[in-house]
Amino acid sequence: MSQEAVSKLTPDAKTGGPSLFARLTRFDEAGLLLGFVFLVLLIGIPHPEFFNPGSIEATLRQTAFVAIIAFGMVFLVAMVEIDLSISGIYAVAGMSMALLIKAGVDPWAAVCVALLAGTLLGLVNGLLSVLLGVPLIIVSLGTLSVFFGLNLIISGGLAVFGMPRDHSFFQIIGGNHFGLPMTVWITIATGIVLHFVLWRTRYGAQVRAIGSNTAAAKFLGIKVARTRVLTTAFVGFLAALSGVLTLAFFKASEPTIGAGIELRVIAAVVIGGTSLAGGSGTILGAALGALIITLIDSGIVFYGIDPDYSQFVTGVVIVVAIGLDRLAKRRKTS
Amino acid sequence: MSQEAVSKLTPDAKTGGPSLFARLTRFDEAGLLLGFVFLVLLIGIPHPEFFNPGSIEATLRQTAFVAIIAFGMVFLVAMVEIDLSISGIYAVAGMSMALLIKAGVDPWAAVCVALLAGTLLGLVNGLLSVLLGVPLIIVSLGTLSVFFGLNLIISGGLAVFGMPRDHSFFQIIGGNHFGLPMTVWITIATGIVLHFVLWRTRYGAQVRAIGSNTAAAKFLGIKVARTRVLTTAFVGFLAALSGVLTLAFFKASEPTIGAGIELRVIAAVVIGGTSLAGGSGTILGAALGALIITLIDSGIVFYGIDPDYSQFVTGVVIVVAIGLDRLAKRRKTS
Amino acid sequence: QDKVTISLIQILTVQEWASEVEAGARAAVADIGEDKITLRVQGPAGFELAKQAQVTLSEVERGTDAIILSNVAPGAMIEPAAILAERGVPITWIVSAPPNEVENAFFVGSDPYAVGEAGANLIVDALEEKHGKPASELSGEIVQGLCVPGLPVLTRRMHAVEAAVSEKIPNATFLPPFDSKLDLTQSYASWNQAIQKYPDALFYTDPCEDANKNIQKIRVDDGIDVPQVYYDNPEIARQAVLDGEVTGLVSSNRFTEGYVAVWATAKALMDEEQPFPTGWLHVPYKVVDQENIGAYIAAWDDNGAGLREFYDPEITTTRALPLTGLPPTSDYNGGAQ
Amino acid sequence: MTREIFSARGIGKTYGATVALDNVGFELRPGEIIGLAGMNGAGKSTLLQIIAGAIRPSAGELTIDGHPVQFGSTADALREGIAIVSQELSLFSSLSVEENLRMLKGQRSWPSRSAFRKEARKILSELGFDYDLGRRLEGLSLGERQLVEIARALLQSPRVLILDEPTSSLHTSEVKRLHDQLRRLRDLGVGIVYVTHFLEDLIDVCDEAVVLRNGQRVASPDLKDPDSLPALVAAMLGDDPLADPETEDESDHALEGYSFPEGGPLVISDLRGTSGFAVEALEVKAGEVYGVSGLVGSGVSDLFEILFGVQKPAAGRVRLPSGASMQPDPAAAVKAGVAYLPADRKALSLMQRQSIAENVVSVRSLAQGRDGIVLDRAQTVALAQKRCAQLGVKLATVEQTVSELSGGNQQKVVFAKWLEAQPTLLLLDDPTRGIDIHARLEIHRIVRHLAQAGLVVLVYSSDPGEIIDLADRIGVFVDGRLAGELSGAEMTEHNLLVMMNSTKDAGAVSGPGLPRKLEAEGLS
Ligand SMILES: Nc1ncnc2c1ncn2[C@@H]1O[C@H](COP(=O)(O)OP(=O)(O)OP(=O)(O)O)[C@@H](O)[C@H]1O
Ligand SMILES: Nc1ncnc2c1ncn2[C@@H]1O[C@H](COP(=O)(O)OP(=O)(O)OP(=O)(O)O)[C@@H](O)[C@H]1O
Ligand SMILES: O[C@@H]1[C@@H](O)[C@H](O)OC[C@H]1O
Ligand SMILES: [Mg+2]
Ligand SMILES: [Mg+2]
Repeated sequence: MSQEAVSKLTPDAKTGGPSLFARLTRFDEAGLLLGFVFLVLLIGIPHPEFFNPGSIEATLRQTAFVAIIAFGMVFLVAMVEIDLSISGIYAVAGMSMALLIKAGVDPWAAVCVALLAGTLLGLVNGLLSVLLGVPLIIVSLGTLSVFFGLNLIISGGLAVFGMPRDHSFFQIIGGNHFGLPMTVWITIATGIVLHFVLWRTRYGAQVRAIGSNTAAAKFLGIKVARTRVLTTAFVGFLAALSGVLTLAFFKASEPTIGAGIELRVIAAVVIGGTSLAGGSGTILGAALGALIITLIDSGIVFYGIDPDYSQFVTGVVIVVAIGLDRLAKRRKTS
Repeated sequence: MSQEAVSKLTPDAKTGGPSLFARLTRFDEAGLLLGFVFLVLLIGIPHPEFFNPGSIEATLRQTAFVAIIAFGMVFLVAMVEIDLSISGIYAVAGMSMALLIKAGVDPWAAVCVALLAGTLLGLVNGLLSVLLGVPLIIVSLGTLSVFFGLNLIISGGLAVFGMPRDHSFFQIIGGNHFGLPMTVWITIATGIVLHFVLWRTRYGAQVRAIGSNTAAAKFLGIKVARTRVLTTAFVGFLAALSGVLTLAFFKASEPTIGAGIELRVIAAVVIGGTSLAGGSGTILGAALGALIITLIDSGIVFYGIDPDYSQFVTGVVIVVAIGLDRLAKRRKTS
Repeated sequence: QDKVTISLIQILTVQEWASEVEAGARAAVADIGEDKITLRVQGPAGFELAKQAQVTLSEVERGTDAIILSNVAPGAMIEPAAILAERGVPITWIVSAPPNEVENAFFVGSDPYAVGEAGANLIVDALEEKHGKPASELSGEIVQGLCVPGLPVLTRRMHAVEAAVSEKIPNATFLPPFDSKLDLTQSYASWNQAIQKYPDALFYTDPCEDANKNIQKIRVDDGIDVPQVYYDNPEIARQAVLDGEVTGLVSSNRFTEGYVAVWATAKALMDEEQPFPTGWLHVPYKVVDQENIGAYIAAWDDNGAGLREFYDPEITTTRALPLTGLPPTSDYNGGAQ
Repeated sequence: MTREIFSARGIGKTYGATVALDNVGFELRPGEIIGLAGMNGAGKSTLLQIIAGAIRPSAGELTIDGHPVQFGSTADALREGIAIVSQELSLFSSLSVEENLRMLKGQRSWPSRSAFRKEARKILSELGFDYDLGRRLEGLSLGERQLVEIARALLQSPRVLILDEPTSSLHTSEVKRLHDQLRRLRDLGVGIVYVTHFLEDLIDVCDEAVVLRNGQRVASPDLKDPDSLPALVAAMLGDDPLADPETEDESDHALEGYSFPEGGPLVISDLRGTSGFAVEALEVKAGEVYGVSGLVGSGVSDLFEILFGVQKPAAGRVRLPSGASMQPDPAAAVKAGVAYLPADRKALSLMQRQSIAENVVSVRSLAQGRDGIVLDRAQTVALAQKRCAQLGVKLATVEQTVSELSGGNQQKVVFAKWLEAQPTLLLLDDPTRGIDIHARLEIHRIVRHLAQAGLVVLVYSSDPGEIIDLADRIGVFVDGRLAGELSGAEMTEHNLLVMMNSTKDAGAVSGPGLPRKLEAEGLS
């Protein structure tokens, strides 16, 4: 009896499900999907230019930069952890790559270095968290400054541009293929793989187990610390990947690029419906969450909303989206 | 057994204690206090000007703006909640007060309105969180934009200045008394009262009980929703108080003032040692955390550290502070 | 004569114009003599107003003879200025003038309204050339973005563009500004949507740096041939002028601002007879277009070694101005207060 | 005699000043089931956790096949073939049953899905658990969870199987099935250590007993003698007079200082829940202990949850003994004198990170507000000390964290907390789960005394014997409806079981929750 009561106390605890098919049919994300479609129509019907390929491309690309990190954050949140330092990693990756290219390194080699650097910074987060025995959110509150500071130091506080735009890296990774930016394809592929990893592999199950009951996971001898460190490193990799994709498209990097992206990533994850209580997570939801955030920005431009009002509107739409999603879920479970 | 496992997982779960005296002697904050003294000497010995009254004043005042909100955040974190929207409330309170004064309202009346407005915005957070059944951090991710947006709307995106600096409000609240800014005295008094409230009153115990085990709190008949809403309202009040004190000192309000203060507040709370696992909290720790953050800023100026390096240094000092504090605690418990 | 210490307190130090201010300031120190002036530069990397205030106060405690204050948001520095006045530490304001209630302020800077007008002139000329007809016969929509509401240095620039263009192109329709965001990628997404919505606009304008980078990128990527003017001069903008991808840039001349601020402050400190100056010491803006872009880019080589030389005309002119009888700083704020 | 698989020698464990274990040793041979007995806090769990690698001993040595071993974790112990079912379940509620089972198996390899499932289904159905493996653990009852945890250990094919109170939430039939399994494993040469407070069960299945008292091993009776119960109890209790269950006046002592408000009857009419739950009419007089019984999902939970305001009824009227009408809000229920001890103490009853004292006074000071706005710490501590002493909670100090208490002692703290609330209606769901026989009798006596003082008591237990012991009348729920009542001499386990299964077909009889006596008596 008491279990039922517990689940009543945490109405969103059931978020996420075991297999892609089951999930699509059970439609945990149905509320979100509806909200998304609604927003698209709300913008697109009065402003059909919204459906221009160029507009769709830009919306999806912008979404991708956030979503690809959000996918990793889903794993962290499923472990009841949050990484605030991703913006620093994102910035360092893009900047170090840009500087290497300026220094004459081949972009393909530079991208490897940048991804490795991101992974290492993620690893630093994880190791500090585990060794000091403090939650990642606390450690990363400090490393956010460290990494951003690092970015200022390596860049000397200056923007870098002048990338060899005709080089195969920028053509392939920064370009469009089959009608969509490569960035978007990479993000979709990453999302599918990570959905599978979260729900179908031992590592994914361990991540969710740790989030569900850390004490039990430790008791069973799951290598909790190792899983944590592995995950932070892999989130570092994803943040770097996003940074690198940003550079591939913009062909320039700035010392403050990405400042504040962590809040949008977290917003994508939680709007997406991943419960902060841990033990579960939804990659599809995170993608929808990121899409909704980008759509709000688009909507504000298409509707020509005054800059003084744009933040207010953004906030209201976010609150409404969260509210509708939760109400839809509640209706479904009751 | 698993109990032991649990306590091993949360080495800081015992943070905080029941009475001021016990706490001072048990010295949970000893590590922090040491770190604080160390920083003071590190800055003050080579740069004795740091001990000038003006310098101490400025440092303490700057600390106070953060600390007074951090005290409220301690209550939220003790309930396993986080409010990200405080910067919005802080801004709205200062701005609405400034606008009212410009409109001819007496500053003493305006301050009441501003504090009430802050309390109401906090109430909105709490009600949304409780009614939608989502954690406050999620709701406030949205209301942060809503409140900041509100601030832009009421101010028309423009700074407000031209306060009657000779009015008794600005003289008394914005001025110095017994050698320290009134803001600092108010913060100290608030801290003492809130320490008492958290550890000695029914409400404080309810807050900690909810954070310790929400389901159990519900099952023993605590009005969990009401306590949550009450606390968010009271945090709204504190954010507004800080906003009002800021206006009392700066005698002007900027539409973007306070942006990002939530991160400093959270940093103060967690550096201070309040465990994010909930059930406990330390006001003294939050005050020390806020002090340490301000001291880092001061140190950077006194040492004349290059702006490009200052963020890096800030981050490193924060990580070191957290690390030392946790290592000190671990030594003590083992 | 004793060595004087001057502290330059910046904000947004990561933005390139802030490094230019610093470079100008250091050039002034080199000209006056390292033995005569100690220059200290401090300030938050981001847009942190309270931190800038605290840094200012701490810097005074540390001991300085004068503060040069990079003023971006008008309200945040009023009280620190009052405290400094009480302590007898003079302030030289740069970037934007303080609000009128700061009495006896000394401001060294360019006029954002004039900057905007200069930009508008470049655009109108380019439009006339492109369409092959006089401005008065042109018509169309003009799309404008704004990244942060409420900063006079940006809004006055924006208003000037609108006023100047409207005067010359009476049939132009200025759309109300939209929120073009500070972050490079978000700004791109917003500007992209704006251009999708108005692909046939007469031109696109934004007073912000990242916005202009993105307008340029979208124009180049999509082959949109309309004039564009930068109001900042980061390397990417300089290159764009060189490559003919944008019409030109109107620089607020932050280098000269930094230079003259140090120079005037030092002079005032050293001359004990005279009171510290008050009023607005005008720094002329600088238009960079095809004519002088080569020289400008060359000046940036070698860590900006040639900048002092490049800006010499403005520096010399401004330096020659008397520090007395300056116009009041309230001129800067126009009718806004 | 075969050589032992496992031995423990001179094991000691201290927590600060608390000595949990002192120089304890025993040996386990293949094909042997050792019963580990002792009162709450005697050190049983501590010993088992040490053997299973979950905690490190302060002193002593473990050997496997004669070789000394040191375990850094349960995974290390598992590699040596030692698997444990722990008292506080180590399960993951947001994971599926299958994932919970694989979480351990995965330690060595990630076996093929289909082979694993086949094996898992087999073991689960032998235990009487027949849910879909993909089901999330979240919705399962405590007993069902216990079965999952047992199955997980069995799936390891251990050489040494450790069971720490595995049956505290199980129904009789499930207990019987488990015992059958244990005997089968024994015959296969597995060594088993078994802890339970149901001493008959211990005698039923074990060959030998190890008895702990205050952390020390004491002489133990031979369990092969069917009349070994009194000797076993004597060994557990020692000659501690306070701990003698036959001292009648003790419960008066335990209730000293409690005062209970006068209450009327509990009157329910036409109460309907949202999912088929229904009670047409029920009146329980003040002073009566009303037993409720039923199979899993029969509606007992709904009744308690509705009365406590956790669940909103669809229709109906309830008059609480305090005279208040019922509201869908636990806070209001507590104010109206309702006390509810849920079965899941870890999730729903204890604030694990708070002190014992804070837990004891939690209802009275936090929900009822009886101690004013400013709480007096000295008074809280004094009160908690008194209550813990009265209920015989084995503790170091009332200011220690409640999670440091042994499982049974935690349950006593929960009991103390609700007694402090001075209720007029007491809802008990498995109130003696994990409690030793002595304390169990004591709690039974307290319950009867409370009734005599004028309370209305509703009690449910997974042990039908306990309901019969306590209740004046028993209501039986079938398929969500109050189907009938037994009272007086009708209250036998036999009748109870017949009635509980009255509308179930033969298929349902073998489902989870079927009491063992039913099968024992050949009714299936
Ligand atoms: N939230 C839920 N979601 C899905 N199934 C649930 C949920 N809660 C309970 N159940 C199922 O309903 C059945 C009834 O469980 P419950 O604990 O409510 O019954 P009960 O009458 O208390 O029985 P018991 O004798 O086991 O205490 C269980 O089999 C359980 O698996
Ligand atoms: N982490 C801990 N810190 C302090 N004391 C502890 C801790 N864990 C156990 N103890 C103490 O050790 C003693 C033995 O506890 P243990 O859990 O082994 O008892 P038990 O025999 O299993 O009791 P029960 O029958 O109630 O489960 C108890 O006094 C308990 O309070
Ligand atoms: O972004 C602005 C920049 O364009 C201008 O040159 O200086 C002030 C800044 O606020
Ligand atoms: Mg039950
Ligand atoms: Mg035990």
